[in-house]
Amino acid sequence: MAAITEPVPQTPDQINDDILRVLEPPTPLYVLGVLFCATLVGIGLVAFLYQTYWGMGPTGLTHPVMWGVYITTFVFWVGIAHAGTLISAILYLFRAKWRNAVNRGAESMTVFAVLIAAMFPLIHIGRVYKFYFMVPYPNQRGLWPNFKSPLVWDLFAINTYMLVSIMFFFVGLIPDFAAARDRVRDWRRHLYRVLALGWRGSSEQWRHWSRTVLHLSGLSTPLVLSVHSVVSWDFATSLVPGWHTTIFAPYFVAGAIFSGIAMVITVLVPVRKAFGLEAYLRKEHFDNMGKLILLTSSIVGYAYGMEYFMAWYSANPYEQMSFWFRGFGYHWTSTWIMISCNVLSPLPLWFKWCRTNVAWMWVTSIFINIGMWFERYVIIMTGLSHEYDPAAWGYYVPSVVELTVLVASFALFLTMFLVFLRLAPVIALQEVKELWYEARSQKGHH
Amino acid sequence: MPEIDRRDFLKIVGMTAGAAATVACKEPIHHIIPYLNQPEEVVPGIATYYNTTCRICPAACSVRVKTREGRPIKVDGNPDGPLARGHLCVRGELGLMRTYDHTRFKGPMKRVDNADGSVAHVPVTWEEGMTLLVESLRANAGKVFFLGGHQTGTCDALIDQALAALGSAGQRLRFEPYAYEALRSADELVFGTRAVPQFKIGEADVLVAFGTDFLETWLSPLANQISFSDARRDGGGYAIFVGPRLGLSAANTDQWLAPTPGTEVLVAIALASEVARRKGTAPDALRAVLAKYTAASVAERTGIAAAQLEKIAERIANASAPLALPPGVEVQGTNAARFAAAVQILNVVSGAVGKTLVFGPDHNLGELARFQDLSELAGKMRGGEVGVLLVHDANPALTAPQVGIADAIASGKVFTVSFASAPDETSKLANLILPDHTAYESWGDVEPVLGVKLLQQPMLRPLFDTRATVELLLDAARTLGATVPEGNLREQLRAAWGGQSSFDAALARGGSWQNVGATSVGLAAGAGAIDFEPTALAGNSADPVLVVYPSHQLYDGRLARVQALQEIPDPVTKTMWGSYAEIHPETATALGVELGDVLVVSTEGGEVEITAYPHTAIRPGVIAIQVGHGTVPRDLDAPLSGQGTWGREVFGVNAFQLIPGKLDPESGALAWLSTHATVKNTKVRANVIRAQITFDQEDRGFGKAVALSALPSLKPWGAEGDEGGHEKKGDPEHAAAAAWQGDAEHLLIKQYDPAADAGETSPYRWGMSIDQDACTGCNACIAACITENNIPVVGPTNVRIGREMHWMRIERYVEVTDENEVDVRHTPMLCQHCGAAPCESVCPALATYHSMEGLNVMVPNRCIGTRFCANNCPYKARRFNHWSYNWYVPEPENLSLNPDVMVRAKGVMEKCTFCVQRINGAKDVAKRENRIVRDGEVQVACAEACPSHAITFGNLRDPESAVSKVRTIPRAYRILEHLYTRPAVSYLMSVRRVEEA
Amino acid sequence: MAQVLGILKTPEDTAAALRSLKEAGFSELEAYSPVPYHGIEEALDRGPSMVRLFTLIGCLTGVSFGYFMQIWVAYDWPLVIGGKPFASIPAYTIIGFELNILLGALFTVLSLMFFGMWKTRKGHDAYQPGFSGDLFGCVVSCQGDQIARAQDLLKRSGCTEVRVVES
Amino acid sequence: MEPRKRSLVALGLIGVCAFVLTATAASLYEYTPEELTGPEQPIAFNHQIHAGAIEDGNLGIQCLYCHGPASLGWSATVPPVSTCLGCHTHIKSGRTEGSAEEIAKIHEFAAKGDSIPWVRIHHLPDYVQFKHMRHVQAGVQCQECHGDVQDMKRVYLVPQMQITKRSLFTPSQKLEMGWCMECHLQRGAPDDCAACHY
Repeated sequence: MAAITEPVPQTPDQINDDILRVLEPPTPLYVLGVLFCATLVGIGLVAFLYQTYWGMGPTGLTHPVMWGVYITTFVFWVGIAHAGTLISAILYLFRAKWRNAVNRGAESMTVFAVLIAAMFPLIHIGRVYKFYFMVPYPNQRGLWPNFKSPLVWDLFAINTYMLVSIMFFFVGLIPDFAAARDRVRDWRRHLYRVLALGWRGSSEQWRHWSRTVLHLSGLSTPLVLSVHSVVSWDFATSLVPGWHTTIFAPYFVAGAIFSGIAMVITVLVPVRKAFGLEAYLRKEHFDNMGKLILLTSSIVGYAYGMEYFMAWYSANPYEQMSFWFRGFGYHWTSTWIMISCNVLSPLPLWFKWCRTNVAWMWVTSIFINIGMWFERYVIIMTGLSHEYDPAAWGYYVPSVVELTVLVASFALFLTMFLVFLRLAPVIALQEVKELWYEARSQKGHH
Repeated sequence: MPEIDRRDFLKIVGMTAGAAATVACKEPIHHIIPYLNQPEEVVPGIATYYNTTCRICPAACSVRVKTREGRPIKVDGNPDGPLARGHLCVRGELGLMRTYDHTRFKGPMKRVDNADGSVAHVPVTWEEGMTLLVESLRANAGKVFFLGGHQTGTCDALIDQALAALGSAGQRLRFEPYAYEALRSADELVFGTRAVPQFKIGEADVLVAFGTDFLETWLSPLANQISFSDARRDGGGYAIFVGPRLGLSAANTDQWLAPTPGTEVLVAIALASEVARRKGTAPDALRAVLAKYTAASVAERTGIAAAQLEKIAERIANASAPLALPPGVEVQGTNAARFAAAVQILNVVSGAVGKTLVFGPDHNLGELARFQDLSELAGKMRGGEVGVLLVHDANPALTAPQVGIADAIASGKVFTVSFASAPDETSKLANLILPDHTAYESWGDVEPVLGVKLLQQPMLRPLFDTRATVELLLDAARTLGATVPEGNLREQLRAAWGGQSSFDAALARGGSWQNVGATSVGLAAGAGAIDFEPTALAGNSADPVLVVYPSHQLYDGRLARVQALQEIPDPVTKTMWGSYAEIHPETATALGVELGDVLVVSTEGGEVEITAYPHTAIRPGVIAIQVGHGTVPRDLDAPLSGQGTWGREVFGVNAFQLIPGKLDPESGALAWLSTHATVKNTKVRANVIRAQITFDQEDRGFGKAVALSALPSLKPWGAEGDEGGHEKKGDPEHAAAAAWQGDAEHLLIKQYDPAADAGETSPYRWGMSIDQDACTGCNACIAACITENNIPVVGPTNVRIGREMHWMRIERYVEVTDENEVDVRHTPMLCQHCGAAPCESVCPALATYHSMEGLNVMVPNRCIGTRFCANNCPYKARRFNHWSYNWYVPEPENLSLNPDVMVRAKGVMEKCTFCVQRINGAKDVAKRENRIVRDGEVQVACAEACPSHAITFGNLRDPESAVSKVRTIPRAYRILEHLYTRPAVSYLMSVRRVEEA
Repeated sequence: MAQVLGILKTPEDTAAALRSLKEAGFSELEAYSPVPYHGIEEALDRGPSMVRLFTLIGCLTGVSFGYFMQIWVAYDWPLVIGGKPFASIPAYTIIGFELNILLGALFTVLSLMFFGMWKTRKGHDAYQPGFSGDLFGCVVSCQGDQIARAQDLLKRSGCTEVRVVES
Repeated sequence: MEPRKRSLVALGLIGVCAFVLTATAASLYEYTPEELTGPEQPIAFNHQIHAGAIEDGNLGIQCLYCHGPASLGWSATVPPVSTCLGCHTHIKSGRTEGSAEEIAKIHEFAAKGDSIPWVRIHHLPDYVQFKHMRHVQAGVQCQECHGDVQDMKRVYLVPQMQITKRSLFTPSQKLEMGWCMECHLQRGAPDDCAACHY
């Protein structure tokens, strides 16, 4: 670790100061940024309302490609949502201490991403005003949803994931809200007082809190693996060539972690720069995240190869045609964007210099985000374009409305994240402090 | 679906403003408008059926119309009728939409020439219109000319009487673009009679068609198709097509000869010669001319090998009932009559005359005008010999632009009165428009074939302010002081049909018909002197030959206003909404043309800009364009708002204007095939609106075929040692070989019993079987489905990206074969009502499930539109409502909706229901009689319409039902059954009638 | 009852202070810390949290309700779906699992709210805002002469400040 | 908490409870016919006089006399004006006050050749295919769905709330699906979706 020469916080109080500084009154640039994003969200909302009024006509969806940008974006955001829980739960269980600095940012991303992801199936359905037909609630008609449908599994998985990550996120925030309550002096004090739920940091509270965090981590770990598996079963349980494969669940989970970590980097690098958090988001964090990216990129790359291999080796003509179309058909560009971004662009991270170079990591992460969106696009669109019946083959071109909603989803994500930056500590105070005390006591021993 | 309230129509009988909903603060107030006087035979909610006659084309088939509360909603063949036998063609199925067309003339109009040179039509009252008509008739006494369509029977006689009363007796033309002039002249040349005989396709075991579109427009296409399927039942029959294009008729034959365009006549006469030589049947008078043309002597000029012609001649000579069909319009050149004569000589020497070619019960076309007559009329008009031109049921401005009638009208010398009920090219020029009722609104009679007299009765009160033209002419004559028969048309008809009781009996039956005995004909004296040398085509011989051919769905353009017909894919090209320049891919490469390039095609007749569409069903060196397109937009002068944007666009081009006005001197027919066309590629790309992007089925076993010789050894599905054509289980060698060839057939298939896929106690498991050998791909099923199930027209912009809503489609697959064997397979594809349906398990809302009767039920009102079911349907049988299509259905087109079927809103999925409304209706009846539904009692719309009897529908639980039996025959197979979807629809393989090597 | 508060700088000192107080016979002890620290919990020796029991209850409730709901619904209005049996148990595993997690997490958080927030809502008169920053607090509830003894002990344990808060 | 605050909270809670209880009670309230009246019709047709029991001095005309198609076809239909005139050609005034004017209106409509724009009471959505004849043939009395129309002066939609077995005790209103299904299940009528929705 000799290469790391960044500043180190001197006292826990400085940690409070450094991190809670982010909560100080905003700069005009920040306000402009929020307004810009909010405007984009508004435009997206108009596009959505337009589509709701007219039906799915304004989209590019058609027979036989009935799923397009919306479902792609849904899967993309669900994938993004995986990083937070992975970092906070799985790495927590593995006692990977480096996670402490990034986990708050990652968890907030999880919550925002899963909120956005949960919106997309609704944006996507033909009659959004009838979405409650999917929900099992007692009704006078005596009708229930179809629990055999992967879409209902999805409904449960996504909502469970959303609720559990919000709870996890909130439980982690309680001590930090208390810290903010004790420090902030403006109107937000009242907000923090409510949100801190009377937290005093007494040992009795810490006792229950620690146990809660442990259990939530334990519950979240299988959950996070299940959610993207269930999303992958939306595809894998169908009989569309190119979708109907057993590899989908691990492939999707790895892809989700891959894209999630990339999104964490994409978002935290500017925050680190803007708020001077170099002492907390340290190069070793990027180094570790780079290693995770390498691992998941390899899994994803293996899955790509395996899909083609199985299509060839199974001698299933439908699969063969589907994958030929994927690689060399009408939408070949998407496929090659996906492969170059997801498999080729992370390759330099085998070198430590690249992993510890924040700018390099940032650029790579953006490539990965693009690549992972295209991965889902390729799977959905090319699979549906060339199915069993040659007479029903067709093409799909996304429409302006769909792309507007796609852009608006990114804007909404940014809006929420920017607002969050001002409302809650972006780095988990108590966890960083925990690290500080640990480091201090270790120093004392030696 | 709340948007359109079908049920309100139900209650509002005869009134249009039913759902007049006043919006109160909470819920709209719905009104019930009862009858003022309820007709006795009408029970609201129960359909009433009437027999009448379809008058779209001169074939005039007897039809049975289903009416609900006074509105006709569905047309089907009259089961008792002489021609239709309960079936109907694609045009007839949608013919009602001509009546419900909202852009029809709402009342009389007159032309106003504005100061700026523009022309508009303004509405006038009937009094004013009649005054204008009477004044012009008075001023032009003796110079009145009536240009009508094909017309026979009482109305025909009444028009003659009215003309006589106006002092213009005989100044009349009955004009049809397909008028069989060549055939009539050929019969005169060969047999000495101008009659158009019966061609008994159903009895022919070898059929040779010379560019004859006998399944599309030729003579009586519906009857042709029915008898064609009779001839080919169970692998029987053999058909050969000679012509430049593998059209719908050609695609259903077994062998296709494409001689050099213009030399088809040589093929005909050489075949006659070869057959005569083999059978020794050459009449003395013809010996010389037959000896001149042998297979060898024409081989070079036609490009057809002598051996091939000899093989065909051998087949004809050995046939017990051969038949050659005279040329259709697409190969009708300046030698049309002589070409037809050559075909008739082939019929003479092959022994068809008197057997499959029967004179006596002739087609009643005798009075039909020759094209030449129309040219003469134009001359007369220019010469001032015609003062008033009355145009009724004819559109020469569209279908005969060469003769210059439009110019003559536009010159202002002739006062033109149009009786068109909807805007067309000719009425656009007319000085006065006095709209007629449509055929379903008016009385009439017709005699399409000698001995077959059909009655036509109104099915609904006229929707708009229109008047029957015959009555109107008689009125005008009466006003001018002439003596004409008294009484309205109905009374005239009653008198002509022999009084009330026989009239009523005929009305109930649909008409009266009796057999007319055959008459014998002999060879005419001059038959030996006919010159069979082909005439040269005009233009540069390096350019492609222009072939213009009739439209299967739009006929000559008279149906172009029926949007549903525009949206049904053409059976050959699978294109919709427009016409395309069809060329062979080889020719396209030679010309540097790709799919979608806009070409400028010009001849001495004219020039059009048209989009290129290369495909293989056409001879290289030919460019083919369909007629019937490029008609005036539906909104003539006044664009209507809110009708969607396609209301004002023109689709395709009018290919008639490319035909130079050359005539066949013998018959006076227009020479359709007379020139090469120059083709210029503008390099502009245009959209090609097509339903199918490939005709290659990639060996996926959708359309399967079995060679005739292999048919006897074919084992039924599931039988021991089942091999031929079915799955080849347990044969690893084959599996491996097939796998490497990308053949799907090696995939394992699990056996199952489709009848098991229903509730244990249910007496029914509905199922279907489709005979691909019988299916011609004519689209009648789709048209029937559209009218039965309220399937919306989505318009070209949506269709272009694939959003057509048809619940069934006919997949066309072309197999590459050696020689010139035709292997085009038509696979009607619809919901397979799978026993283990992939669509059901993915629906989150339970909007689709398997009913106890084995139906795959779709409940659109429960659908939330996740569209997963459509993704997961391997047959792609599900259709999604991207827009609220039925919001755009204007008055009175909404009256054509079937009240038994819901109108689907936006955002929901829909699909074939096996006409569950009909199943439920049959169960209502059965339940009242305390029994189960009998076999054949419930008929789905597609099966009912199918003129080829290709579709069998029924109860699989009943082992005696027709569908259960047909499923077990060896040709039966199921599509994609290795996916284990347990489909309820089985297909019968088409039969390749080839000699296997 | 009065509360004697000692403010410390490090968690180790706090734990040591608590241990010494405990040895001296004080039982009503409480500590404030900006971070959870094992030593403090060990010193107080309160045993495992009740939260774990509620997690288990939640999980079991979730999974059984999940399966019950799906099977009951399947027979409430039996419809054949894709040729499968009315109740397709393997397909129901997913929702059973998700509800297991959901209710497990919900019960966990609710039990935190109950044990961690509701039951400890009183008696924080000695709380200082610095405890959420870098200060540690050690509170002894005692009466009478014990107060002075506690003050003394706390001072000896290295507290930077010792105060008595009356409640 | 201060006592004042506490009482405020208590008041609020009581208010919420009261609201919920009132709403529930209101939704379960059964109306009596006297309290109900349907929309005003173009002619004040009185079903009680025409169809009410003869013992009570009414005419006791059978439902199917005027609504005959109910046993034959999908819709029960409102009778054509000609059916009214069948009797009212002769009966120009009734017993009740103002009846002469109302009867005169029929003649007015007939003379003008207009149909009578009755206001619809029983309305099903377009996606439900309801066949009257199947129900009449199965022996369902008109009153089971339409209420005691023979006692109504002006027809109204009889409110009826039903607790259904199938839907976890969620009540269904008249003409809602749960209301139909309850009867279908009791009588063993089809519970297939495609029996009504197609």
